[in-house]
Amino acid sequence: MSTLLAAAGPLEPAARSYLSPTGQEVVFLLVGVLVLGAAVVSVTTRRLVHAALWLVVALGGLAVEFLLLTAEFVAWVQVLVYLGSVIVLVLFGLMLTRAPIGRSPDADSGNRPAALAVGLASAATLVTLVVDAFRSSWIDLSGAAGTTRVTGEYLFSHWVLPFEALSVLLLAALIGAIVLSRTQGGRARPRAGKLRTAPTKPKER
Amino acid sequence: MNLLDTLLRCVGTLVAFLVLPLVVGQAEHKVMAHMQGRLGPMYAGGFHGWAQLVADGVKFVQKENIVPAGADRKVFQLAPAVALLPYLLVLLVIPVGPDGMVGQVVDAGIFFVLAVMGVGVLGALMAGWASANKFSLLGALRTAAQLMSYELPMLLAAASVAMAAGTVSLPGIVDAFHWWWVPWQLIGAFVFFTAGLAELQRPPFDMPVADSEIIFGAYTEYTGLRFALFLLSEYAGIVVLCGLTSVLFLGGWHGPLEDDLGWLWTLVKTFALAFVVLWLRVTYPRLREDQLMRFAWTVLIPLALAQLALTGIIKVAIS
Amino acid sequence: MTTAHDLGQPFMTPLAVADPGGLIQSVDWVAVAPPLIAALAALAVLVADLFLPEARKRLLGWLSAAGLLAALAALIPLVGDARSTFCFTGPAGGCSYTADHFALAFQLLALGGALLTVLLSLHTVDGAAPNSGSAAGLPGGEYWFLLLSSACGAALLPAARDLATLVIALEVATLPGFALVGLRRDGRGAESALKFFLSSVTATAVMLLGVSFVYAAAGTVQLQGIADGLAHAPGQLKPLAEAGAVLTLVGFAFKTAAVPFHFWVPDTYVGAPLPVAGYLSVVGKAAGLSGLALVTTLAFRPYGHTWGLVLAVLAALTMTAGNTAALRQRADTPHGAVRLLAWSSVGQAGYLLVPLAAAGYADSAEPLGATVAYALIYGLVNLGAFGVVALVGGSGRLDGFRGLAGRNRWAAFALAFFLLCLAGLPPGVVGLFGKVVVFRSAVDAGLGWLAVVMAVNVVIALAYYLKWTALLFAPSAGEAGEAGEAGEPAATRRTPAGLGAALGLAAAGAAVLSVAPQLVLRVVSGSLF
Amino acid sequence: MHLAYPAVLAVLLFSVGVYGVLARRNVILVLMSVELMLNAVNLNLVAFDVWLRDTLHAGQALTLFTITIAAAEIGLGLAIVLLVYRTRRTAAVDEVTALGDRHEADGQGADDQGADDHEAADAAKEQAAA
Repeated sequence: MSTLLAAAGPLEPAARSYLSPTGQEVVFLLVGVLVLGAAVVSVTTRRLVHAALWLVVALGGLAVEFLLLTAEFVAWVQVLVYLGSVIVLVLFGLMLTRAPIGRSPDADSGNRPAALAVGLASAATLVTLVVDAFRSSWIDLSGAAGTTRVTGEYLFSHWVLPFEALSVLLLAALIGAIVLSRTQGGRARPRAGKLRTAPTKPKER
Repeated sequence: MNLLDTLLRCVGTLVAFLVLPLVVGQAEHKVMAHMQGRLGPMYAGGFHGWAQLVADGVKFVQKENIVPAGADRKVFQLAPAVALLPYLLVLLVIPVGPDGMVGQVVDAGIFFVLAVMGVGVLGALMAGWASANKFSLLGALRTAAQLMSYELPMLLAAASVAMAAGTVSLPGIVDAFHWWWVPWQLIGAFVFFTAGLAELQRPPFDMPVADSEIIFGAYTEYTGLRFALFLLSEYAGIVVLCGLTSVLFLGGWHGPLEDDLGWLWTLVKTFALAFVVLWLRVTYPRLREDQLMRFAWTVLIPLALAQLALTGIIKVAIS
Repeated sequence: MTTAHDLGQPFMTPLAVADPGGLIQSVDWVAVAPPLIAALAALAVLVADLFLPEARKRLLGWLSAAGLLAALAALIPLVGDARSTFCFTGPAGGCSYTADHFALAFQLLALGGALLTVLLSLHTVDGAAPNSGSAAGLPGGEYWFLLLSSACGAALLPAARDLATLVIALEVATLPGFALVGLRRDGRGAESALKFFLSSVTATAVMLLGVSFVYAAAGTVQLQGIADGLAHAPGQLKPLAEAGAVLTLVGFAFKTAAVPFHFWVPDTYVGAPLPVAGYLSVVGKAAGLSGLALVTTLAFRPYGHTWGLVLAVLAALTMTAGNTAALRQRADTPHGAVRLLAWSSVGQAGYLLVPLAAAGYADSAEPLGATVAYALIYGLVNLGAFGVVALVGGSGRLDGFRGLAGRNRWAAFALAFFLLCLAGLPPGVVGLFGKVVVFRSAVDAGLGWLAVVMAVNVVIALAYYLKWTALLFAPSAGEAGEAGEAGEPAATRRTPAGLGAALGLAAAGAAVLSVAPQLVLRVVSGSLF
Repeated sequence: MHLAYPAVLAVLLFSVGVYGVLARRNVILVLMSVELMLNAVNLNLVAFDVWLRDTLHAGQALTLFTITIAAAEIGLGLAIVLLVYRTRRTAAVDEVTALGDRHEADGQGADDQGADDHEAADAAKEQAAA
């Protein structure tokens, strides 16, 4: 991807000013607007599956932002985990709970104005806070901070313990999800194709 | 690398993307026919019906593009593109020959490939849901379940090669290849290839899209060009899978005269594998849905884990 | 590089691998043994579940108990000097894992609480659980596995010394909890799990935002490093750091169920299997509390007065809200007993927060000892109370406990004792001592008003604890009418072995501590970190 | 690159997520909003990591961990949602209220849960018949 990025703009921060953004900054901003727009549509649309698909756009755009920030490995993991698995699971969930085509009556709750107020308030506060704090900070993107080799090195030289703890977490989530989605007494269901000896009725609940 | 170079590589990839799947498709017609004691298409184009797929394409373009009344139009129309594009992106990073004969070098090649290929499942889900047809939805759900299940063994098998080579870059892996990797990574190759086959929903893993079971699953409502795009994505998938398998497990461009004919070796290995894909379609009966799932979780994943352990042990023993 | 200098960030050398051999962190296996053994036991249970025949599944419970016992035993060699492992091989130094007194005390609480829970749930898991209201039992292997992995997270958390490990340990402790709550797979459990899950995930997201701000301001995620970084942070980043600190506290406050993040507690406890509710009220809370203590006293030390005040207000609100709600519980609501215990646990969380607030004011970690001591006492006694409720069963109405002394004398005595301990009345002396210690820490730190609020709350709490206790010894009114739905057969049933053992352990522990409270109060005097 | 760009984008995304969590009624949509919040945090962490030139790469490591946590949460969360849907036939947050604090006396008795489930089963039958 490096050449594609190089085509987008010079890597050296030429001039540090709001007024003359570098090519990279322009790309970042454009993708950022796309991400934000997709996110807004995703939380406001009343078509359930569309919301999930807009979320795909937002998360994919974020992967591009990670690439622009030189965190290459994180970007691919984002695509692999979010776009390849999380969204698919979400769509799965939506479809299994009968997502209708068209607008869904149960998309939004009654407290949208309150939610809007809270959202705007938090946006205003946080933006002020962040802009104030980082008004004179620039990122130097010259070093490759997130190639796979670097990632492997820091993960296994500094973050072994959380990494191991995560494996426990993942296993627990997997087992938990499996056991919750198994139907009650689902251990001995008749397999398709085999003769049933007796009508299997779930025992009284 | 300047802009022209980049452009040239992109165009080259696009050409490969458009030509190779057609070759595989034509080969499928003829190979299947001969295996079944038939001749297959013989008329289009004159010599042994070589232009049959072109004719098919013309026919598909002429057909009416129907969007069902109850469907979600935008998603319905977008789905084929979502299914097809990931393969194009993946083709961009598969190295064909030594010394940079590759569309684009990506540092985390394997990760990129598996990540992007995983996105393709969205196309099937979108198609199935947007069709407003219960068979389509059912097929889409089955497809998604199947793809998610087989993603894991594929990832593990690829991880085994990456561990052996000590890199995740695709050219880097081919560079590090030795002939004895073939027996060493044999199990991994089997797992990778089989899981890939299942991801493509090729027979014998085609339960979610079986026309005689659930009338083509997610693609029931598609006609004309959009249906052709789904078909194209299947054949592009075969090319990508076979190319990846040959790069990861069969040494890509390695062979006699590899400095000059490296690209030919990659193509030969790819098409040999593609032949196996076609062969399997003719040979094996379809797996039932529960057998499919069980195969992934109780056969492929343990095998992949075993391969990973084996790779680790030998790797430690070597160093 | 210049950006870092401009803002006064510590200079960091570009990544360079010093020696290839030191690529992987060195590990002190003895120090990490307690959580490690819990995790291994979880795995062992999972694998054993695959191979054991149906009839032998009961063994799994005992296997889990043995695993937890082993993990507890692994604490013993660690007493004494603090040991650190998973240290960073950089110029910054520091470690991810430290087994000091604080960590050991909370690991004792987490693993001990889990052990009691295992004993409590032995009979709930095998076969039809008569008290759960539904005919379906719990799936054994998965239940034990999830419980053990959650305990592993709760044991890892107090020893974690960087935010990454802390956050993940917190997730490991909570996430299996969602599944445990819904494990009965009926509508009630699903609803509880959903409420627990949704509010918890949101809290996690908010907390992570806070963590990211703190990281930006301090330049590191190590707790010690954050304290240094925040102290020297440029003025420009101060508001950001403060906001980050507050947001991080939100996540932990949620896990401790402090008001206003408490609303999930009663619904979750009621829908969950009883032992799980007990587990969440003790171990889940201990995990959140230890995380809160670590983050505040270690990482955010420079902002002591700010969060001291925040925590003091939180503590006051929490205990008041919990206790008043508990007081308003009526005797005839279904699951009233669990609901009362849930609200009372919210109230108790308020007491537990008091020494933390005091630590902020006193500018030292000393008052934390009171929290540790109180948490240990509370954990023992509260699990005991949940145990008796599980034993009595039935609809779980408070009315169902009327005249329990006549039907099951020992259960009634045990429950009365536990309740008195929770209330802090003799003969439950240990509860009284715990409250006194907490009280003193508040007074010492100059938080007179908080002490007054706490005193008022203790009195409020007395009312409902005593009412329930009195109910136990009241003559059963309307025997015939009550018998049908109050679970009469459940009460006269023979006490299952595991449940009996758990109750015995809890009661004996509480009794011993009441006679010799110095055993646990000694924690207060020693230095924790 | 100016650090304010990623930071502002992140907090705006976070606020959008907050709005979604509060405004959405379907549980899965709420979950999606939570994912947005987590992703905003990830962007923050990556940007700060690069800005600080952190030798430990704490930001990127934490990002990877957060992504994993999010995946684990969503997997378990959807299992819970499906469980709720199976027993209650709804995926709306505000319809799942059987456990609320009931101070008004309700005469349903101990087996209100059973009644609930039966209702759900009946509803399912009706839906199937329709």
